[in-house]
Amino acid sequence: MNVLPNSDGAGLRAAARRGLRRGRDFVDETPPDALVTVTVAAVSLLAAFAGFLAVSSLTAIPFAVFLVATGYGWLRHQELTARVLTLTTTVSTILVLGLILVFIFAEAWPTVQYATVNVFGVPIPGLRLFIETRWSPVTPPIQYSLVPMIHGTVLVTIIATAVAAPLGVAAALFLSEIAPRTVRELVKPGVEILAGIPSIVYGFIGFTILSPWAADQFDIVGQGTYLFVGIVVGLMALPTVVSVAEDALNSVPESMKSGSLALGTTDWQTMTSITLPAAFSGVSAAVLLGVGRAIGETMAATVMLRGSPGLTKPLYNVFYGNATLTSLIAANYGDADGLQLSALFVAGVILFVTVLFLSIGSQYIEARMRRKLGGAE
Amino acid sequence: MAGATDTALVSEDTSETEAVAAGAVGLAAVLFALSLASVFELVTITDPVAGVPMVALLGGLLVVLGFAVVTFGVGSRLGYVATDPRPTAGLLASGTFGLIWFVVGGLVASQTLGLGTAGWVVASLVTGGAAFAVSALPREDIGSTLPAGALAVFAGVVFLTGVIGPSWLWDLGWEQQASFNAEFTIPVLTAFCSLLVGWAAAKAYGGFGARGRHIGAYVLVYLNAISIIALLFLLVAFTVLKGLPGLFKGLAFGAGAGPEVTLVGVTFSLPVSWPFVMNGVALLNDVNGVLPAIVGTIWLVVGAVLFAVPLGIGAAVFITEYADRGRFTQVVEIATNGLWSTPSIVFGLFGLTFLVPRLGNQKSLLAGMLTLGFMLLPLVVITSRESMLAVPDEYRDASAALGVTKWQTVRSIVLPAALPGIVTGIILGVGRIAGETAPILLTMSGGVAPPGSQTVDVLGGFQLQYAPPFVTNPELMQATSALPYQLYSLITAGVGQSSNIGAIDEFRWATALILLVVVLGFYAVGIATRYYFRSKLQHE
Amino acid sequence: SGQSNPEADAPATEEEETDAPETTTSTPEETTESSAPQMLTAEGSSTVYPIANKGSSYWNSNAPPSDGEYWGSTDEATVPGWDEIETDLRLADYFASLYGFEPTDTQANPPFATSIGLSHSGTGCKSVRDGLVDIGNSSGPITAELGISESKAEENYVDHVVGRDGQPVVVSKDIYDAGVTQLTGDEVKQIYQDEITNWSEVGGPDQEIYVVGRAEGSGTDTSFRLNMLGSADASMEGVDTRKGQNQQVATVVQQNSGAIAYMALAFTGPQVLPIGIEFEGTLYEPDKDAEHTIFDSDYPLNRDLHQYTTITEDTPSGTDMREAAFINMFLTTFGQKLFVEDNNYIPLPTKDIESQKSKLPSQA
Amino acid sequence: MSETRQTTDDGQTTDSELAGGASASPGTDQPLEVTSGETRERTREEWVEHEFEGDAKLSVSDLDVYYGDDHALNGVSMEIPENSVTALIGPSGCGKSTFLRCLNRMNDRIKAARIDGSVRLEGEEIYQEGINLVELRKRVGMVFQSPNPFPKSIADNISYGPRKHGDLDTGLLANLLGRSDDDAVDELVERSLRQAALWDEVQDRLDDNALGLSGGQQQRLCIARALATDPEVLLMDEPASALDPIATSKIEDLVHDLAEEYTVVIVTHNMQQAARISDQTAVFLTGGKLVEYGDTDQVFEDPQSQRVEDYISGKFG
Amino acid sequence: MSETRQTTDDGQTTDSELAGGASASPGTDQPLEVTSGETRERTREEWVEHEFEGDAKLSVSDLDVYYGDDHALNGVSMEIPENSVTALIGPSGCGKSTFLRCLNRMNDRIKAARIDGSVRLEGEEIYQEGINLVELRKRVGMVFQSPNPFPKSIADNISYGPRKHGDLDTGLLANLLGRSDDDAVDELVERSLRQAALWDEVQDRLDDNALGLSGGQQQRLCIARALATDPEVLLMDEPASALDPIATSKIEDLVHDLAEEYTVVIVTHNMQQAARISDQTAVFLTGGKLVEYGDTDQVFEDPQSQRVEDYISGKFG
Ligand SMILES: Nc1ncnc2c1ncn2[C@@H]1O[C@H](COP(=O)(O)OP(=O)(O)OP(=O)(O)O)[C@@H](O)[C@H]1O
Ligand SMILES: Nc1ncnc2c1ncn2[C@@H]1O[C@H](COP(=O)(O)OP(=O)(O)OP(=O)(O)O)[C@@H](O)[C@H]1O
Ligand SMILES: [Mg+2]
Ligand SMILES: [Mg+2]
Ligand SMILES: O=P([O-])([O-])[O-]
Repeated sequence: MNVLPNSDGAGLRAAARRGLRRGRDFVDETPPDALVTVTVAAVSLLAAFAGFLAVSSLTAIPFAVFLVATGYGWLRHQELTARVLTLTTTVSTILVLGLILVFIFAEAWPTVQYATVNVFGVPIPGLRLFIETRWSPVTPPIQYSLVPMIHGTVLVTIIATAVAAPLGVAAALFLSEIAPRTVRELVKPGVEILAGIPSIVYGFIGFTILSPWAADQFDIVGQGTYLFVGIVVGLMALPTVVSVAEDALNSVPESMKSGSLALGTTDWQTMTSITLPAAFSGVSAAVLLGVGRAIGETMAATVMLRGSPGLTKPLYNVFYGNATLTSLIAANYGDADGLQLSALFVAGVILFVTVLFLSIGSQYIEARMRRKLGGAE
Repeated sequence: MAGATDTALVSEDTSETEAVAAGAVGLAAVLFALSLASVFELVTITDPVAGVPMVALLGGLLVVLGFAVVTFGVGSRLGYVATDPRPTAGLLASGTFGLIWFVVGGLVASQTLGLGTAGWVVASLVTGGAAFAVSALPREDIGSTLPAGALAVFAGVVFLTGVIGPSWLWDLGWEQQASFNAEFTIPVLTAFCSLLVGWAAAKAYGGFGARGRHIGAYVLVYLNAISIIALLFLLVAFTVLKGLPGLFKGLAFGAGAGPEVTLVGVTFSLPVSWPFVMNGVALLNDVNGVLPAIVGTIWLVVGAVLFAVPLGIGAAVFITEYADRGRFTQVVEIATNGLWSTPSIVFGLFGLTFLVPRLGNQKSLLAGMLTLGFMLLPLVVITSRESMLAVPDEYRDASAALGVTKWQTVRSIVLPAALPGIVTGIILGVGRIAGETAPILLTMSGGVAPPGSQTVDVLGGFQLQYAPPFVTNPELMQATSALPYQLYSLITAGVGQSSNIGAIDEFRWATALILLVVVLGFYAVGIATRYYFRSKLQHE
Repeated sequence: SGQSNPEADAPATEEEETDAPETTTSTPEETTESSAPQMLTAEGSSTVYPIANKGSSYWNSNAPPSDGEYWGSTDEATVPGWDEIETDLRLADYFASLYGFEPTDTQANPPFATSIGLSHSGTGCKSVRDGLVDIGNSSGPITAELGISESKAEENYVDHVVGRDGQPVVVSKDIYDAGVTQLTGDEVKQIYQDEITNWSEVGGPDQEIYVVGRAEGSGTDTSFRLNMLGSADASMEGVDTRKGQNQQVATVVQQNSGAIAYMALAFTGPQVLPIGIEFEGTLYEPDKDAEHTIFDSDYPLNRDLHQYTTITEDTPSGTDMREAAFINMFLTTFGQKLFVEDNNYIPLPTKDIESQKSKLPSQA
Repeated sequence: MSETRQTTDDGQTTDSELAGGASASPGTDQPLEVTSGETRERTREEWVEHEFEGDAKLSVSDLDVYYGDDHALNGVSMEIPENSVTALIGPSGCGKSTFLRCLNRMNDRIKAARIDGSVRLEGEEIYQEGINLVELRKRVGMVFQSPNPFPKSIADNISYGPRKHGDLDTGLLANLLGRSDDDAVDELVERSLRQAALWDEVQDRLDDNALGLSGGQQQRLCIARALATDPEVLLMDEPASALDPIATSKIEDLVHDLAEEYTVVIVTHNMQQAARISDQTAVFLTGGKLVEYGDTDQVFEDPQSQRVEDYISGKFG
Repeated sequence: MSETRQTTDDGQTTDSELAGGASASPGTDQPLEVTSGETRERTREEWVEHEFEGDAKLSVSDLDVYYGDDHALNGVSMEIPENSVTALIGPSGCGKSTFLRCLNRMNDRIKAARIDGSVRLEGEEIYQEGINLVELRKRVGMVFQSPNPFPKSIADNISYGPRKHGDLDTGLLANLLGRSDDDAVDELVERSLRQAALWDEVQDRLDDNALGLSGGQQQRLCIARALATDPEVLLMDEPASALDPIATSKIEDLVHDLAEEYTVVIVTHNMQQAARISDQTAVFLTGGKLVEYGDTDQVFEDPQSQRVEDYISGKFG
């Protein structure tokens, strides 16, 4: 999405100097009462935020001051107030991400600490969460192993990706390159609408129709299989993959496609040799987005799985399904407290970090491809 | 060099050989449809079709199909059929065939012949290697038909001879038991073989070469597209069919049929009575409904929008109009994209630990609103940013050249021009959050099947006071229900047995349907808005 | 008592595991001039849920006495315990008026509304401890659920027992039909400890046993371990799946073949069939007419169903008027028949009702 | 194929008759208000007749193209001689590109376009059922207005066409089986680049991404790419419009040289360029009409149509 | 870029003085090393001196503009007289637009641009601390190459500037307070549109969306919009490049009329246009240098620089 500029110390220093200068200029140029208003607003907002964080009943007072100050600023110094307000909203957006990070990490910390293991005298916090395989939050010996859930999440994600990625990309190719215009104009919005089917509805159908059917077909004990959760999650991610990948394919310039066709190649050759490679970044971003959805998908897994953390036997037995990181949280948050609740937050941290990396990764791929393609967007 | 592959500019009418290939493609399609029908248990594999048991029919057709394709390939190689094949079928096809036959060889050796590990590995390598060689070494016409046709014939013979018959069962022998039965295996194998042979036949129809590959690929791509569309359509249709009876139970029209409502001081009866959406769950109801959940969902959405939209648009204004493109905007971009893909359950956890303790220490509507607001925020930022970037710089330049300040320009030119995109983005985002279950599970979930009298009344709940926090609203501070959560509790908790709901299954499907209607409604409106604005822009 | 207090800025009391709940009583209730009392909220046990929830829906409907159907009978004269009641008030109006609340005399508008949350006992006990709800439903003793001492429990909570459950062991229909209609206590124990894994070992078909359990922390699980496996910490290696609520267990057993589960009486049914259990030579049967039944009070898995309220500065007695009015409804002949017995639970004997009633404040 | 070539003569005669019929009554649908500053004038049939020796490589008759309701080409008939450069000029939007794209059916890619009339390549109608588009486009190559190299290496750009046609085989499998045509590829790349006068500039970086080349180099690469498939006709749509003077003059020289082996049809908006490089020139004017067609010298020095004269002398356009 | 090539075409046209250039063979050889087809020649100072009566409205001295490392304007100095039309011509990329944008500091909006030197408006330095950009741009209006009306009604487009400056107040609040300037708005709209020669065409649909106008009308609307803020100087960057001949000639007439009241600086790629409408002409050549500046007649008839002569006669550009 963006090209990271090379960060060298000199650049940073220069930037800092520029910032300082700009700050001074700003103070010089701004009328004093505007400056006061903005300062009051900023300080009171900060105070309100601090109050909220500290669970103070007085939070409302600085917030009221903030409202009054901005109201005054809006009437008298709209230009400046607008700028400051929009800056505030921007900062809050980043703050939300920061707060999520801080809070779920903080909540997760007790269990991470509890699960410290000494390796050659070096304490490694949280290691026990990943080397044990038993989740037993109540019955001693108490263990908070996340391995079974990670195993479940990985299996579901692999299956879902195997469903959503090839089918989704092929369908996107169909929509953007092959389908007649009328079909495309009907199907594209249809697919986008389908992306909105709530996951609980998929879960409902999976739970009432698919799970019993699978138990019957594969003669398994009980219901809930990673295989079918994976398939359902894959289907759920499918419209997203199709829609995003289609956009990417569509953004390949017509001149490139025409260029290939004018050389006397078939449509299929043009698609595989020109369009797909050129749209590679967008298509892979679509797939990564789909993978992210699959990893973070909660309700279908919660409803369809058995909810008893444990590894399947053998490990590749996809006909059994116990729990994923998400379903663990959804199924247990209500019963858990203390370290067990904290362990659920560890699961949340793992999910969050994984998906964040996927997101950053896809942004990076896209930026790189864009650079490589030069002007060809 | 050119001329080596020169083909006629104009091809003649369909030849007989082409008709044969086309016939094979059609047969493969029939076979595929038949196998789907048996997977979905429309016919069982023992049912007789046209006097022949299904298994035998499938097996027989596979054999015929396999032979047809192989014959075509060989005919082409010997020059009886005019085609335009490449020297080899290509790495992808060869690899795939090698892999398939590797698996087939291994399974036959280990399961049927009962060979040990060494035995089946050798067998696998032999069959896989042979298939690879047959596919890679000869010309494309042989290479892409022979391995596929042989597989179909092999499968057909296996079915016909009853090696895999109706009572066949393969216990995988895993510690957690699982097995494949004939009812599943036969249709699935048939479907797979018919796909493979159908592809080979389509290639043959196109005379191999570039055109053949084109047609072969198109057959698969079309099939994929049709299946996806059909599947997703079925999904919705199924929900609708199952949900309709419950949804419209007790629907009545006529003056005064409906409940009394008071609007602006005037009380009147609605001319329609729709119990499912106008009632809660209560003892005295003839038909129970989900009114509190619907109202809860609406308030959730309203709250989330009120919170996220100003913040999101403000942030988008700042990063597109004020901030220099640099590290800061990059951080915002990464943050918003990261937030956008954050799993909803993580937002739930965040709400649970950040909001709930700060908002009266219990799950509440307000906590749910804010949590969903956090989820909506990144989408608003992203779409607003995109639509503001799409506003041509000329407008900004023109406005600046008229001596108009930046904020005035943003307010009068940029925001109005970007509005369609922003609105569309918000509606789509609302569709997404309206269907979310996980976050409200952790932050808002209230009663599972509340009575109509417990429908939240946010507007009526505001109270003023002289001490901080000046404005309070107990309704916001209480948990209520929402459609996705209600469906969740109906499914998993088996609620209903003791909740006087009555026809619980009907009630559940109706709830699923109304959730679907609400969410897809938002999406449909969002997408229609986008199309409307897009066509309007293009028109001008 | 620990009623919910929306505007309260009480911080999370997570760290105060065993202490008395720090409920915030400095409510701005005076400033809110709402005349209607606040909604009564309860949370917790899925076992107690059928009782509480049915009571709650009757309460919220506030049916007139003429509508005998909604008093539990088609005709008011046949309403169980009518002679104790004999009122021309509506249902909730009547029971609330016993504790000084004004009747509203309107349908679906009781003097105060009630709402019952569904989870399990552990959650119910924690919620009432943290002051999130008025009543904590539990099917296990609060001492076990919160891990506190008897005395501490008595200091802080009032335990209202509203009925009894004879915890059944159920199997799915196919197993029952295949002839497994009774097991010994030892067999059940072995099944749950992964020593028996196939129905053929206990005289059933050759089929893997699908062992269904309840979430750890639920009252049903606690009692089962305590009473069946011998200790609250007994291991349950054999469990294939655990469900949060009895309702979910019932669904799982209904949908699967070869399943076994323990649950509460209210959730048995034609697809979820209770079996007889033999303890030390005595066979306790599900059939009410048998010599020894799982409804007997000496059935080892028999347990009390509790509704806990908290003792606070405001309500030193532990039970405020709303709670008393609601709980009292279950402690009548009417309530025991309709809400306890009709849910397949075991009603309290008269003397127990009397002792339970004595925990409530005196009626108006 | 030989049979079809023999029909060329018949085709030609029919064409010219048709052409005559077409231009007989064009004035009827002339718009009332002439917004583009042209004088009212009826196009005469003889203005668009161009006599030349030999057979026509391409003959177009009565070609009409509509984009929706928009009539972009209006009854155009012309014959294009072999091994020569034909320039198409005319004001913006008069349908030059549309005409060019009709010659290899690239207009099929535009969903809104509807085409009536006939185009023959060596006598064979290209607007008929069963035409092999792939084959047609191999024989009628095209170079676009703005350079559009593929995001691949320079060598891959050149070898792309032949490889896809199966003329070259350099895949992994081919390498394994030892039937790779790597040498043939190298040779082809060099020859094509030399033809496009690009070899000297890029010979050291054949494996670099083609998008790293300058605009003029990219455009010559696109020409080389088209030449690599060995077409008979080369269509060029303003190939030099995005280029600087030096690059332009290189392209012009190249076009000149190409005419010895290929039939080149080139659209340009630069009249001097048309005058410099073409053997015959066709002038389109607003409304998608071919108004004058003939020897370049004659068209520029002594145009028969007053409107063409006005256009050439810069009074409008 | 394409425009400059059309310039070349135009270079051969009707101006009798240029006839020689037109008939001269266009393929004049050029030295290979000079990438832009110019001969080497040093710019003499006197070529850019232009004597006129009265004060200079704008005086530019030693103006240098860099885009990053790219030196887009190189030491340009010139004085622009009041109430006249000054044309800026030159090949693509020579910095005409850059120069124009320096005159009302619109270049500030380009992040990469760095500006050295001085520009004075009536003697007042506009590149100094504390200059009020809003005020400056009110006094120095600008019209862009492609018409860019706001997606609002025609009337709103016109009144946009004055309203934002607070000169007009027609908001809801103002209406309520009874001091709406509705009449003033109507009058302003009519006057501006009349000045831009658009009133007759749009007077019946002042409330229609401006995007519904034709290109030429849109461009005149943009001119009207600029006039509504009552500027002293009007900068126009190729205002007719996107227009058809009729619309172009309307704009040309308009520019001519405006010069009575305003100081107009106009960039054009069309040398005939420059010759037709301007009083003095400045020729920029590659490298961002002002090579010649003087009376339009003199520059076109008797350029002092050989390169300018080559450029004007269409030898390059
Ligand atoms: N894809 C299209 N859809 C609709 N109309 C089109 C399309 N392409 C071209 N047109 C219209 O057809 C007419 C002729 O267009 P064409 O591109 O052939 O002109 P041209 O002579 O090449 O012009 P230019 O010199 O600007 O390239 C124009 O009016 C144009 O608007
Ligand atoms: N925003 C910009 N960023 C970087 N370089 C620019 C920018 N705008 C213009 N340039 C460069 O500055 C030089 C002069 O550009 P300018 O637009 O002033 O030329 P021009 O004479 O107006 O050309 P044209 O006739 O094409 O409009 C060119 O080399 C151009 O590439
Ligand atoms: Mg064109
Ligand atoms: Mg310019
Ligand atoms: O009664 P429980 O739901 O806690 O078993």
